[in-house]
Amino acid sequence: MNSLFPTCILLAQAGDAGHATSAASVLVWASYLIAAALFILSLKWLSHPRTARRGVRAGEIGMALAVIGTLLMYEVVDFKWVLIGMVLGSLIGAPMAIWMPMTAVPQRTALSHAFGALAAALVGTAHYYEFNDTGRIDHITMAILAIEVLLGSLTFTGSLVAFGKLQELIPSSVKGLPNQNLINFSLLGAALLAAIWLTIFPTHHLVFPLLVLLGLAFGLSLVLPIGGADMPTVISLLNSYAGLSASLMGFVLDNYLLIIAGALDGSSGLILSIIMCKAMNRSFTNVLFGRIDASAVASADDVYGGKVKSATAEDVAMLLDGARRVVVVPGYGMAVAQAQHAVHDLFDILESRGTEVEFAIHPVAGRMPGHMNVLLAEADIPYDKLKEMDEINPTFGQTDVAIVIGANDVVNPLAKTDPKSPIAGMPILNVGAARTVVVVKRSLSPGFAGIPNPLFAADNTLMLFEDGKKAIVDVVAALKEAA
Amino acid sequence: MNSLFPTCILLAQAGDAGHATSAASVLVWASYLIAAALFILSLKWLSHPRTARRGVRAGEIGMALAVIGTLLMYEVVDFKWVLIGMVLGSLIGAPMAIWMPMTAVPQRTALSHAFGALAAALVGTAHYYEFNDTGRIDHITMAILAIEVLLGSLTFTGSLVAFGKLQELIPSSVKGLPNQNLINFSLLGAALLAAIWLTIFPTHHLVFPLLVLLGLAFGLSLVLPIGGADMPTVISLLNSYAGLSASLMGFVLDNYLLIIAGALDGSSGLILSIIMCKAMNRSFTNVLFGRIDASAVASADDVYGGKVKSATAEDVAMLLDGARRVVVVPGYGMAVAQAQHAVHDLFDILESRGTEVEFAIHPVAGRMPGHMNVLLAEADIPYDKLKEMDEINPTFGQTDVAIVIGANDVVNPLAKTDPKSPIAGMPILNVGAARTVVVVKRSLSPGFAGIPNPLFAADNTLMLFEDGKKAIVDVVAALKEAA
Amino acid sequence: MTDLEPKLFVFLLATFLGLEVIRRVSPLLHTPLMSLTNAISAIVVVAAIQVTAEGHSNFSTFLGTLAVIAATTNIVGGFWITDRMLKMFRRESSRRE
Amino acid sequence: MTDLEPKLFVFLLATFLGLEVIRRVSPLLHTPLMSLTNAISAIVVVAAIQVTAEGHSNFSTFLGTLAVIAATTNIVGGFWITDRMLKMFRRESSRRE
Ligand SMILES: NC(=O)c1ccc[n+]([C@@H]2O[C@H](COP(=O)([O-])OP(=O)(O)OC[C@H]3O[C@@H](n4cnc5c(N)ncnc54)[C@H](OP(=O)(O)O)[C@@H]3O)[C@@H](O)[C@H]2O)c1
Ligand SMILES: NC(=O)c1ccc[n+]([C@@H]2O[C@H](COP(=O)([O-])OP(=O)(O)OC[C@H]3O[C@@H](n4cnc5c(N)ncnc54)[C@H](OP(=O)(O)O)[C@@H]3O)[C@@H](O)[C@H]2O)c1
Repeated sequence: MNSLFPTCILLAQAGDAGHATSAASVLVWASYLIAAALFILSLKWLSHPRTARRGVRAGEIGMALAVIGTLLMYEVVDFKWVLIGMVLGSLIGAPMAIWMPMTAVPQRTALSHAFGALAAALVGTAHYYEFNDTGRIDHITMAILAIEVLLGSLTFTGSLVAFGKLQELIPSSVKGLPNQNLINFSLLGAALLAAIWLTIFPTHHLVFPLLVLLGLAFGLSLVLPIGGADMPTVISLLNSYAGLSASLMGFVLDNYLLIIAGALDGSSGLILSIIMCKAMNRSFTNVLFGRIDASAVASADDVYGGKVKSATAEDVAMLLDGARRVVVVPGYGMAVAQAQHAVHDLFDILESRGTEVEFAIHPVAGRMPGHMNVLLAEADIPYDKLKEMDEINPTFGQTDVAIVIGANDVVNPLAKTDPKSPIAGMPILNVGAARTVVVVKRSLSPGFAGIPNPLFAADNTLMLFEDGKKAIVDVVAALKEAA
Repeated sequence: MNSLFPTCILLAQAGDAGHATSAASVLVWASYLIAAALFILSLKWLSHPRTARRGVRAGEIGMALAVIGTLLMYEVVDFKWVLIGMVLGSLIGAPMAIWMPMTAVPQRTALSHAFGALAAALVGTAHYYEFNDTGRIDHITMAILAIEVLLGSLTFTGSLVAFGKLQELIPSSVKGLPNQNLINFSLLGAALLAAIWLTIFPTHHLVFPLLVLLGLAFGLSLVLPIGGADMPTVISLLNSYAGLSASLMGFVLDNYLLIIAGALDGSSGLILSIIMCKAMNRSFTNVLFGRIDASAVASADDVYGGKVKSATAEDVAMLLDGARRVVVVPGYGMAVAQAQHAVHDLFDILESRGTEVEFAIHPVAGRMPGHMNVLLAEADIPYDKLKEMDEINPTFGQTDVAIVIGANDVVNPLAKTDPKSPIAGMPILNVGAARTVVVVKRSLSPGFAGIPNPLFAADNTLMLFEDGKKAIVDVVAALKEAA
Repeated sequence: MTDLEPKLFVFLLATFLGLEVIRRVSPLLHTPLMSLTNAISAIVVVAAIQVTAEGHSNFSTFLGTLAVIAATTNIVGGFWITDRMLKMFRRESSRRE
Repeated sequence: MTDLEPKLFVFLLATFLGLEVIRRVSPLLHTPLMSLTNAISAIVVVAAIQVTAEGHSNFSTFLGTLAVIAATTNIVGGFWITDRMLKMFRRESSRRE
C-alpha cells in the first residue's frame, strides 16, 4: 500500500458522507450496518408465523434507524422538502394500509412495486444530471446508472399496468398485437443501445431522457398483453427487477445498505416467481412471451354437453350432514365473492358436529402466492388447517365431500390429460378422488386459463351455481335448520 | 462526493494491489470474488451426502483460483520462497492425507487448526513489523492486528495441546493447578493490556513479542487442564477463533475473500461447539473453566458390587440368533479398537438372516462430531442405517438386542438419575429399554467423564469383557458356525 | 462511485443470503413476505433524502421530493399491511391477540 | 487499511450466511464439515504469499515462508481428507464408486 493511501481514505470517507464530517459519516454507516442486520433478521423471523410479527418489528426499527441516520448526515442543509415528502408519503400510505380490503392485496403489491421503481428511477435520474453538471461521471458508474434507471422505469410502467389489470381498470381482454414480441424486443434493444451509448459518452445528456422513455415504453408493451393469470408471476419478476435496481443504486451511491436491501428484495421476487412457474409448469420466457393459441382449447360444449348436474344449497347441506371428512378448496372466486367469512361459519358448524374439515391450498390458487392463506386467516381460520397441495392430495381418497369454492384451473384435470392445453403439466388438486365434489361458482365460464373444466361434468360432481358468498351462507342456513 | 475522490480511488486500487498495476489488481479481486462464491457453494453442497463431494470440488477450484490470482499479482517479484513453501507444505500435507487412519481424524483436526492459527499469527506479525518500519499504522488497524495475532497465537498453542492430548502424547491425567482459572484470567488480562497498549502506541514494537508470548501462554494454560472428553468442544471453539483471526487479517489486508472465508470457518466452529454443548448439557464457561469434583462421583463398588453379569461371544451369538431387531451403539471404544470393519461383518451376517439392524449415533459419541458416522461409512455401512438419537430412542422398546461397542458415557443412565454427576442432564441413548443389552468393553473402567455406569449392573445387561474388535470377530465366528 | 470490489462482494453475499433465508419462508406467509420485502426495499428513501437534501438544483430537489413521497408510501404502507396480515394468522390452540 | 465500513458489512453478511448454511449440514457429515471449513480457511495462504513475495525484509520473507508452509499443509491435507471421508459415504442402494 502506498503512503498516499490513508489520506485518500479520509477524503474518501468524507466523500462518502457528502457534506458531513467524517465522524458523522461513521455514525451514519454504523446505523446502516445495524439496519442491514435487522433487515436480515426480519426476513429470517418471517419464516414462521410464530416469529413473523417480530420480523416486522425488526424491519421497522431498522428502517427508522437508517432514516434517522441519514437525516443526521444533513443537519446543516435545510430539508424542508424531505419532510414535506415524508408527510405526503405517509398520508398516501397510511389510508391504503388501513382501509385496503385483504382481497385487494395483489393490486396493492403491484402498485407498491410501481412506487418503489419510480423512486429508484427518479433518484437515478437526479444523480445523472448532478454528476453531469459537475462532469464527474466515469464509464462504469454510467453503465450501472443506465441499467438502474432502465430497470426502474420499465418496472414502473410494467407494475402500473399489472395494477390496472388486477384492479380491472384495464380490461383483461386487452391482448397483444400480432407481432408483439417483435415490438418488445426492438424496444428493449433500442433501450440497451441508448444505455451503451451513454456508457461510452456519459456527457451526451440528451440520450438520457430517451433511455428513460424507452424503458417506460418497454414496460408497457411487455406487460399489457399478458393474461391476468400470469400477472402474479410478472409482478414477482418486476419485484426482483425493482430490487436489483435499488441494489444498483447502492453501487452508484456507495451505500451498502441499499445494495443489501435491494438484493434481499430481488431474491425474494426471484424465488416467488420460480415457485409460481414451477406450480404452473411454465417457463419465464413462456410467461413473458408465450401466447395461448385458442385453437388448442377444446370447446366447452364437447366437455359439458348435458353431463353437468347442478344442486341446491339444501342438497349440499344434506351431503355435508352425513360427511365425516370435508375438504374445502378455495380459489380466486372466493376472493372475488369475499366469501371467506361465510366459509368460516361453515367451518365452525361442521367442526361443532365433529366433522373433520381441512383446506386444500394450491400454490397458485387465487391471484398471488399465499393469497388464499391470507383470506382464510382473515376469517380467523387456524393456519394448521390449511394444507399444502402435496400434503392433502393423498387424502382426497378418504374424503366424503370436497367443496370447491371459486376455484377452477387449479382443479382442472385437463392439466394431466390434455398435453395441448395451456395448463398442461401444471400439478393440480385431484379433488376428483373424493366421494362427492361440490363446485360453487356462478356459471360454467372458465377460469383465467380460459379453458373448460371436465371436472364440472364428472359423475361425482355437483355444481352449485351461485355467488360464492351467497351459496355458502345458504348452505350454512340449511345445515342449521336441518339440525 | 468531492472531486478529489475518483483519483484517490485509483490510487487506492493500486494500493490494494501492492506493486501490481490497477488492471492486474482487478483481475486478482475478480478471481477472489469467484472463489468466495465457490466457497459458499462448497458449504451449501456439503449439507447432503449426495452433493457433498461436488462441494469439495468447488472448494478446491475456488482455492486454486485465489492462489493463481494472487501469484499473478506478483509476476515481477521473484517468489522462489513462495514456491519452496508450497512444495514443503504439500510434502507435509499429502502424506498426512493419504496415510492418516480415519480413527486419527480428531487429532488431525486439532493439528490443522494449529497450522491455520500459526499461519495467521505469522502473517500478522510480519505485517506489524512491515507497517512499523514504514511508520504507516493507524490505531484501528493496530487494534485489529493485535486481536488477530492474539487469537492466532492462543489458538496455535491451544490446538497443539489438544492434539497432544488426543494423540496421547500428553497424558490426560494432566489436570489443572488449584488456582488455574486465576492464572488463565491474569494471562488473558495481561494479553489484552498489551493489545490496548499497542493500540495506543502502535510504534512500541517491543510490546508486540510480549503480546504474542502472552497469547501462546494463555492458549497452553487454558487447554492443558481440560479433560479429554471436552477436547472436541474446545477444538471447535478454537476453530471459530482461527476463523475469526483469519477474518480479521482480511480486515488488515483489505482482502474480502479472507474476511468471508474466515467468517464461514468461524461460524462453523461456533455452531458445532454449540451443538456439542447442547448434547452434553454443558455451557461454554463450564467446559472451559469448570472442573469436575471427584467427590460428587459415586464409587464404582456401590454401583457394580456383584451385580455385573458377564457373557461369552457364544452367549451373545445365541442371543442374536433369535433376534428380530438389533441396534448397535458404537462409542469411542470402537474407534480405539478399530472395530468398525468387524462390525460391518456382523451387520452383513445379521442382515443376511433377515434381522433388522440399525445404528444409534449419539451426537457426542466418540471424540468429535460425526466421528462414528465416518468410521462406519469407512466400513462401508450405508448411511441410511445410521440413526440420530431422537430418531432411534423411541425404538429401543421394540429392540431385542442392543449391542454397545465401546460406548459408555453416552449410554450412562446417571445422566438422568444423578443430578450431581458430571454428565447430569446430558441426553443419552436409553438402550436400557431394549429386551437385552450387550456391552462390549475391556473392563469396568469408566469413560471420559470418569464415572461408573449403572447400566453395566442392570438386570437385562450382559458384559462382554474384551477388546472391541476381537469381541465382535468372535461373535461373528460363533454366529457362522451356529448356522 | 468508489471502487467496485467491496460492492460486488456485498452484493454476492446479500444475494446468497436472501436466497437462503427466503427459501425457508413457509408458503403460508408468501403474501406477507411480498409486502415485507417490498417495505424493506423502500430503503431507497435514504437515497431520495440525500438527493433532496443536497439539492444541487431545483430539478434534483423536485425529483428527490417525488422519490421521497413514493418511497415513504411504501414504507408506511408496506410494514403496516404486513403486520395487519400477520395479526390474522393464528394456530388452533392460541386465540388471536 | 482502507476504511472499515465495507469490511464490516462483508463480515456481517458472511457470518449470517455461514450460520444459515452450516446449520443445514446433516450431523452425518459433521466431521467432513470440520475438515472442509478448515481447508477453506487455509485461504490465508494468499496473505502468506503476499508477505513472502513482497519480502520487505528477510524477516518477513522468513515468517511468510513458514506461513505458506503451514497454510499449504492445510489446503492439501484438508481437501484431500474431506474427499477421502466423503468417498466412503454411500446409501443402501448405490454401491460405493
Ligand atoms: N396464485 C398465484 O400466485 C397465481 C400466479 C400466477 C397465475 N395464477 C393463475 O390464477 C389461476 C388461479 O386458479 P383458481 O382456480 O384459483 O381461479 P381461476 O382458475 O381463475 O377460476 C376462478 C373461478 O372463480 C369463479 N368465480 C369468480 N367470481 C366468483 C364469485 N363471485 N363467486 C363464485 N365463483 C366465482 C369463476 O367462475 P364463474 O365466473 O363461473 O363464477 C372462475 O371460474 C390459475 O390459472 C393460476 O395459474 C395464480
Ligand atoms: N463426540 C464428540 O464430539 C464429543 C465432544 C465432547 C465430548 N465428548 C465426550 O466423549 C465421550 C464419548 O462417549 P462414548 O460413550 O462414545 O465414549 P466414552 O464414554 O469415552 O467411553 C469409551 C469406552 O470405550 C471403552 N474402550 C476403550 N478402548 C476400547 C477397546 N479397545 N475395546 C473396547 N472398548 C474400549 C472404554 O472402556 P474400557 O477401558 O473398559 O475398554 C470406555 O469406557 C462422552 O463423554 C462425550 O461427552 C465427545
